[in-house]
Amino acid sequence: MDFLEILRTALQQALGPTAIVYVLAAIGINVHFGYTGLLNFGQSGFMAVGAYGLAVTVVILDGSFWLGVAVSFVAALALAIVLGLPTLRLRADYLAIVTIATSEALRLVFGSVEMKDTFGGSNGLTGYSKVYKDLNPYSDGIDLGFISYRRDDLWNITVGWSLVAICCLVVWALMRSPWGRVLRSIREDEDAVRSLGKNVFAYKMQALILGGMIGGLAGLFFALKQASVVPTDYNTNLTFLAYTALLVGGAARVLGPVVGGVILWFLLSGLGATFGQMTSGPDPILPTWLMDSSQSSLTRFIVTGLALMLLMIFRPQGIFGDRREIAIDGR
Amino acid sequence: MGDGTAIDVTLSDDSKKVDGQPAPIEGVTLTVTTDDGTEVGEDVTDAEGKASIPLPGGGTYTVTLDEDTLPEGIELDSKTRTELEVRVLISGSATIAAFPIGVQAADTTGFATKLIDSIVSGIKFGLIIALAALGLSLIFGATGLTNFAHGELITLGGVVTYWFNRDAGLPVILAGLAAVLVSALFGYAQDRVLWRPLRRRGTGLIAMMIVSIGFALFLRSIFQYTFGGSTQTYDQYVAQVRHSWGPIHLNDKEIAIIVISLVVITAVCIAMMKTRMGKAMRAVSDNPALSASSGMRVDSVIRNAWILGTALTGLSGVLLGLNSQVSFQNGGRMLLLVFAAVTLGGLGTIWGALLGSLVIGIIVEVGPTFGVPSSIKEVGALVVLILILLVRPQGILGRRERIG
Amino acid sequence: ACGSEDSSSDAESNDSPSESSSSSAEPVAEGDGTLTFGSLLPATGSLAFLGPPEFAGVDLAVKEINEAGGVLGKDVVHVRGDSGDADSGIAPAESDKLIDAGSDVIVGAASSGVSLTAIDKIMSAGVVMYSPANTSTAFDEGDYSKPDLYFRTAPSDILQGAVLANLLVKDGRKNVAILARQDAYGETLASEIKKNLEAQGSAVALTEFYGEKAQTFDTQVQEIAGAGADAVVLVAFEETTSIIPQLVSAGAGPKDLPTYFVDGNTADYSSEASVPLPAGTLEGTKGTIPGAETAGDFKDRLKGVDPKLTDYSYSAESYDAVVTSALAAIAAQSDAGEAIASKLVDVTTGGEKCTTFADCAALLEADPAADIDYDGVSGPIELGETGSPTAASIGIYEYDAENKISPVEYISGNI
Amino acid sequence: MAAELTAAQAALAQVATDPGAKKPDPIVVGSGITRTFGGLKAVDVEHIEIQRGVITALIGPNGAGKTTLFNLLTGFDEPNSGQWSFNGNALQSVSAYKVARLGMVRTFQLTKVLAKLTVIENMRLGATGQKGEKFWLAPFKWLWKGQEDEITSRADDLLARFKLDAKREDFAGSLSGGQRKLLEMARALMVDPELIMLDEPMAGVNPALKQSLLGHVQSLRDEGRTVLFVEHDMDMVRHISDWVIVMAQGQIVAEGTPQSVMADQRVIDAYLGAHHDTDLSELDEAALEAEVEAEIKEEQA
Amino acid sequence: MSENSTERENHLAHADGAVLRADNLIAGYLPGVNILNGADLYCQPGELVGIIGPNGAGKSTLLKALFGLVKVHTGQVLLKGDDITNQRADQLVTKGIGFVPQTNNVFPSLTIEENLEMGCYQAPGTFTERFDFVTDLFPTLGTRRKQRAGSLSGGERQMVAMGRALMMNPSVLLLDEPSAGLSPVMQDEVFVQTRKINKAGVSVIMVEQNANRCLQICDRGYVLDQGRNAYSGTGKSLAGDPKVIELYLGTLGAAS
Ligand SMILES: Nc1ncnc2c1ncn2[C@@H]1O[C@H](COP(=O)(O)OP(=O)(O)OP(=O)(O)O)[C@@H](O)[C@H]1O
Ligand SMILES: Nc1ncnc2c1ncn2[C@@H]1O[C@H](COP(=O)(O)OP(=O)(O)OP(=O)(O)O)[C@@H](O)[C@H]1O
Ligand SMILES: CC(C)C[C@H](N)C(=O)O
Ligand SMILES: [Mg+2]
Ligand SMILES: [Mg+2]
Repeated sequence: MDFLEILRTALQQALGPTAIVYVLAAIGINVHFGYTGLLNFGQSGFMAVGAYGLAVTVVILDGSFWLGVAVSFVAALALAIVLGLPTLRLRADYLAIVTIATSEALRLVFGSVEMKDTFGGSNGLTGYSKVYKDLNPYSDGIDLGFISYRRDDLWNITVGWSLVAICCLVVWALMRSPWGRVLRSIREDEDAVRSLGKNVFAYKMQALILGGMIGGLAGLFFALKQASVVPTDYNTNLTFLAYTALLVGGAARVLGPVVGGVILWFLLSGLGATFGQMTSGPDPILPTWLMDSSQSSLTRFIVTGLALMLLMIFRPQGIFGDRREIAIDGR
Repeated sequence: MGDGTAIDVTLSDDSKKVDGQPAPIEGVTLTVTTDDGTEVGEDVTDAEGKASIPLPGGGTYTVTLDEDTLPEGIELDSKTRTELEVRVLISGSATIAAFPIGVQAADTTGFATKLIDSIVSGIKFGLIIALAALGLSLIFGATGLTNFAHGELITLGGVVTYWFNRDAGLPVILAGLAAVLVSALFGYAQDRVLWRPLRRRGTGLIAMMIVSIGFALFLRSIFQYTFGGSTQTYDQYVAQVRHSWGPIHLNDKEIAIIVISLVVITAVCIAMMKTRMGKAMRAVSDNPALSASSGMRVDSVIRNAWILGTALTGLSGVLLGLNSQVSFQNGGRMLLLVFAAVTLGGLGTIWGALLGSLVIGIIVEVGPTFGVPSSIKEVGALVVLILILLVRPQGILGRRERIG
Repeated sequence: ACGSEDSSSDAESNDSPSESSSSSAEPVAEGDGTLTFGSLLPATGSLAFLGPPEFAGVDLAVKEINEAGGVLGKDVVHVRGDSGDADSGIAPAESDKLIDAGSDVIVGAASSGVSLTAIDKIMSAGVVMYSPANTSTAFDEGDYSKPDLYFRTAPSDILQGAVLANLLVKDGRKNVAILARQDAYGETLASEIKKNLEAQGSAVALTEFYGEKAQTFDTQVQEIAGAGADAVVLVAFEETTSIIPQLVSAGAGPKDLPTYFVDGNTADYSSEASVPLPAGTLEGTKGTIPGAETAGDFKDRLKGVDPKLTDYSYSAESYDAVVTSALAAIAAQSDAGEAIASKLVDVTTGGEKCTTFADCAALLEADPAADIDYDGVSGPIELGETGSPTAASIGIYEYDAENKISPVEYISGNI
Repeated sequence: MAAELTAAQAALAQVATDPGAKKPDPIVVGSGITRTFGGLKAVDVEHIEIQRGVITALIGPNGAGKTTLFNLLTGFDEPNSGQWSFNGNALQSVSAYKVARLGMVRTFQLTKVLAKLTVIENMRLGATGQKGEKFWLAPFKWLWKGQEDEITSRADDLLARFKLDAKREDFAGSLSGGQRKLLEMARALMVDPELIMLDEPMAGVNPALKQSLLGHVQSLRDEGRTVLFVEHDMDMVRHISDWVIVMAQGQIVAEGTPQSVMADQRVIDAYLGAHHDTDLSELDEAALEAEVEAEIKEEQA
Repeated sequence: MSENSTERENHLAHADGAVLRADNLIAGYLPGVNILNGADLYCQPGELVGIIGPNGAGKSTLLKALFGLVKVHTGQVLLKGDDITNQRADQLVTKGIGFVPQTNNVFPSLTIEENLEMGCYQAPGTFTERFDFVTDLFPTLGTRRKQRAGSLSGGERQMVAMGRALMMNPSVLLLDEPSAGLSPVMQDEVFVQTRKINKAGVSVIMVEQNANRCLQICDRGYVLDQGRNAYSGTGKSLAGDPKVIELYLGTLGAAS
């Protein structure tokens, strides 16, 4: 087996554009869930409106690219408001169901035959990313010796990591402030915060909007790097994996989602590569009756599932989390 | 030319049958012209009602029927249909055209029938959801855990039944029973191996929820690994024809599904309300430490919840497989609906889970009758869920918490 | 094609015509010297039953190309990938893997819906995407109508739709109901069938779609059963095995209403198949699959690489995709994706006919500028403007009492 | 008790001691407030007035409706009927946070600490009018730094007084039952309210500490604030309250100075009990034993 | 810490034959942070022992440690001579120990009746009899038997909590602030009844902040501070000890 090759693939993916999508989504969830305690399981919905905001504006409405970017922010904002106005008074677990239901409903509507002319049906939409591609200042890919990125991906990761940095900075600046303190208090007990004269609803709404817009940004970036918007991409697994990234890193920590996302993708692609190698070639390491190459791609998920479980069992607070906080959690 | 590319026209009168076949219409003149109006050929239908006009090649042609040559008493269904514009792509053999004559008004089912049928299948689907929802509710009730691996427990029932049935050759009924037993065992095992150690370590509920996401991924992939990616059916009761019972149409297996789930659900609900075990489960979820202080063996109460909950959920999977098919994705696809049902009814209330499931099942199936696009009929249920929660944030049967 | 400096260390590459490439006048994209095929085919998911024949087609072609001396002096390489289902998100991830593994041509995906989730990613990496089975019209429209990096050996559903509609009209169906999966494939094929049926004088009672992730098909089946149609067309993948029993329950099974299948589900449903249906259920049901009759000798060669093969759908198309790419690479004297793409149409249309890789490669070797026209095992393969075949055959099949298919007739046509 | 009475305290001398009596300078005025749960009328207050600038105690048997009345007044629950006002502002269906902002702050009987925030953070949260709590100002630390420091020093003072300074950096979730009560109260004081409503603030608080805190509550009044508290601890009621309102079964049944109320036979019967003020160690041990024996015999029979 | 060492000697001298005895307990919630730093305690058969002390002294922790709800790192707990250190709570219930926690002491989603039913979980047969006993004590609980405990007032909850422990008819009863939140008349009732139960042969250990009342009825009292015993003695002697008054009892209650 070629361990160097596996390491290379894993590292390349862990810092690559897909990981960035999850990192961004997880930063948004961190604002919602980590800091405010809003159990938003509909992050994929925010991402979808972000992505479709751009695609529909450019492809269907013939708007300009930058208008599309603006629309995509406005769409995420609008979704946050529309979702928040009625649901923010729900209990946390109900909110989870409503958000997951909304995001699924959105995905189904975006992919429906009936709305094909607006959202492109299940094929989705393509052909909006030219301006973005043309902005690419690099003339060539980059080869860092060990890992290398193609020209496209180099541009993607430049943009992506810059977005991540900006989001982290914003989150950091906000969460160390009294504003962030109010959010964390709301997570603990809304009524207590209310009794101290804080407009809990307004804060929750602000948090929902902030996290939702970061989610929208994640969707936008997803759409740009993928060059296509396909409804099935925005399924609930996306949200779950983003949650995983967040918790792996540690919730309510500024860098938690970043580290978590990178590690998650490192694991996922490293495992994929490992099992891929073990089952491919004329004389695979694992006998085919035990595992063939199609099963090998599944093994990665099996092991990821296991790894996630083990991580939570042995380090429930995530990598950055505080053990003491978890101890408080016991009922 | 002459390679066989042609337009063949068949004329027959659907209102008159000869030997069960529509009666051919003879002697009608048909003309084929190209796009720009040039005539390509002309033919008259023969005794079998057929005419054939050879073509020089592919392209778009217009076939015109000369209405004057139609026999007495025969009319085209619609005036505009004396011309057909046919795009010929097939080379080497004929492209067929037909003119609708005497086609009977389609025998479509009325709104009422559709509604009744969809309500019945909604109830059936709702009951299947209810079994799983009850299982989820029990487990949630005893542990407070939002179990994202619950869908996989549904899958388990179906997959195991399939194995017992197809691979071990048991009849479906026995295989299903065996699968429920295996599910119960699995419930025991997963508590023993996974959840109990986690509780011992004092793992928080959120962390456990994430563990359940990992577990779901793990199980689903295992199922896919072993069962394969395809959709399968049991070897009995696959295609049964429905009988009419008054306005209701059901086949035997559907009746069985409805009866089995009703009986099981009622039994479980009553047991939960009346027995000590049911109360103990609620007590444990409220406050495990206090339950222990009252003399309950918290671990064994929770274990029972897992066993019963997983068995019920497995049964739901068995019936789902019987109703339609078995696939490694069965449960994952149902999960959201099960969650929706439990939430709709009010978290943690047993009857609520049942009611919520029926509402969800019926809305999913009835929606299309009222114009919900059927390709996204689940959206209807999700929207109703959201609306109901807006009016009653605590769910249909849920209760508000006291403040202060 | 850039291996000039390491030719001294590479003993066996000495006899290859590597010098001709460096002196080549046209500015071709640089490759890495090895023509690598990635396969993005359904090992898992609802088209998994088509995985084995498609993989076998690719494997066989790779084997035969290497036996004939490889491409540009080197053996071609095959990297496997799984395409999964559109909703599983496997395809984009696997594409990354394949691209990273240095693929120049990615053969796949099978499902049109899956292809669309990965097409932009693959094309923007400068890699050829070459599908042996995509039949959706979406690939000849909009963004993909330009000659670019997307090609396919399967004909667009414009032809399958026409043939199936023609079959229906010929069978005297006057009022047809269509039940289709709601994806790039189902939507376009359903609309092609409907268009042709209506043009040819038959009515379409209704077209009903179900979501790819549908939990139950009750509603759709009820609609179909209650539509008063005289025939049903089922445009589906593997979920066919769930829908048929439900149609039977609703009194609209193949025994009650003549039923027609398409390439997504014209599979083997006999008791030996991986997904059986009760014997007799499908007797008399007809279905269409694009592609010429699979020659007996080709079947034998496929069995050579995968002895367990029972189904042959799209194996020929997969084989031809690999062979034409290899020929295009030779013609372009480069293994880079863009270079291959620039020659693909050339090697399949106009020029001196040849029918095997060895023959065609020999022609090109004799004169790199030779104009060849490869005619493959799946048909004449004439790639048009948009990278799709312009001529093809569609097979019509019928089920027997065991739920096995056998061909009835092959109809050819031009798009 | 303070040697010289404030004007507000003195004014109470004129007030009639019947339920719902009018006060000379009421800060809260309510009438016709009812709240039912199922068949149970938890609150049924015809008229209530709270005098400004004094300490009023609200007492009554368990389940009398005291906490529910608190909930209604502060917007945490919706009444079936009734109007009330604070400082002349009508408060019907005004949301809880607005009530608090108007200067009417309450604590909870079952404490609500913010478990995963440290004690000092809990305290800081209490302060009102923080610039840093505004979204647009929050990211810029220099804008709110000064205010934060000032808040922190105020919080530290209170923590010291409530004997929580050693716990300053601990998570509030790790506090003992009594410490939570203390934190709850200290945090409410951070709001700097005009009227502070304490729901059993001293239940579970150590007697020595309680004594020192009573002085603090009195100093609040002396600063001109109004205090309304629910308490079952008669020592506290007796020592610091200027006025006592007695509730039973949702209604106000008596009002008056602590002395007069505690002497009221109805109050003694329903609330204080016969043993009140007696030393339990002087209970007739022999009688108790006899009682127990009798019961045991009864059981055996 | 001379006082402390005399406390220890005192303990060792008198603890023999105790129903429940704890020696030198060191326990805490988090690794590395000990809340109990060598607390001792014993309770002779039929004794009523009171524990008082400042907030956060570790009184509740001590009770929880006795009852196996907090992990004991060093030291041991003996019940009638058997080592029960760190045993599961439900096993201790079987052995006859009852416990009323200070907080979270009811099942909110169960009705009053069900809460009480949980109290005699291990002996369901005795339910009706014990239920009558408890509702005699707290008539409110009888009239509201179908109300969910989560909607009860603070004092009513406290009654349910106390009632639940009485349902099981234990031989040793651990009470953590049973009178908190109760009206004066009910508080007195609780103290009197506790004494009565105690007279009937049940050993009781009670933690109280209503310190004067507690010391009035108990046979012996402990003052706990910072996780160890600061003082101990008979109830009367402690109540009169000026040091104890100054540091823990205050002068409020005595003034009356
Ligand atoms: N949400 C509710 N549902 C049903 N009954 C309730 C609810 N809230 C309060 N009650 C009932 O209303 C009555 C008044 O309760 P409240 O909490 O106001 O009493 P309280 O005077 O504060 O008593 P305590 O001194 O014990 O705290 C109680 O009998 C209680 O059981
Ligand atoms: N769950 C917990 N995690 C961490 N520390 C805790 C926890 N519970 C209590 N503590 C700490 O242990 C110490 C003792 O708490 P304990 O509850 O035993 O006090 P107590 O004597 O009962 O006080 P009170 O009279 O206020 O109830 C306190 O300092 C408290 O902060
Ligand atoms: C393999 C085939 C069934 C795929 C189908 N023709 C499609 O384009 O989606
Ligand atoms: Mg109260
Ligand atoms: Mg305590």
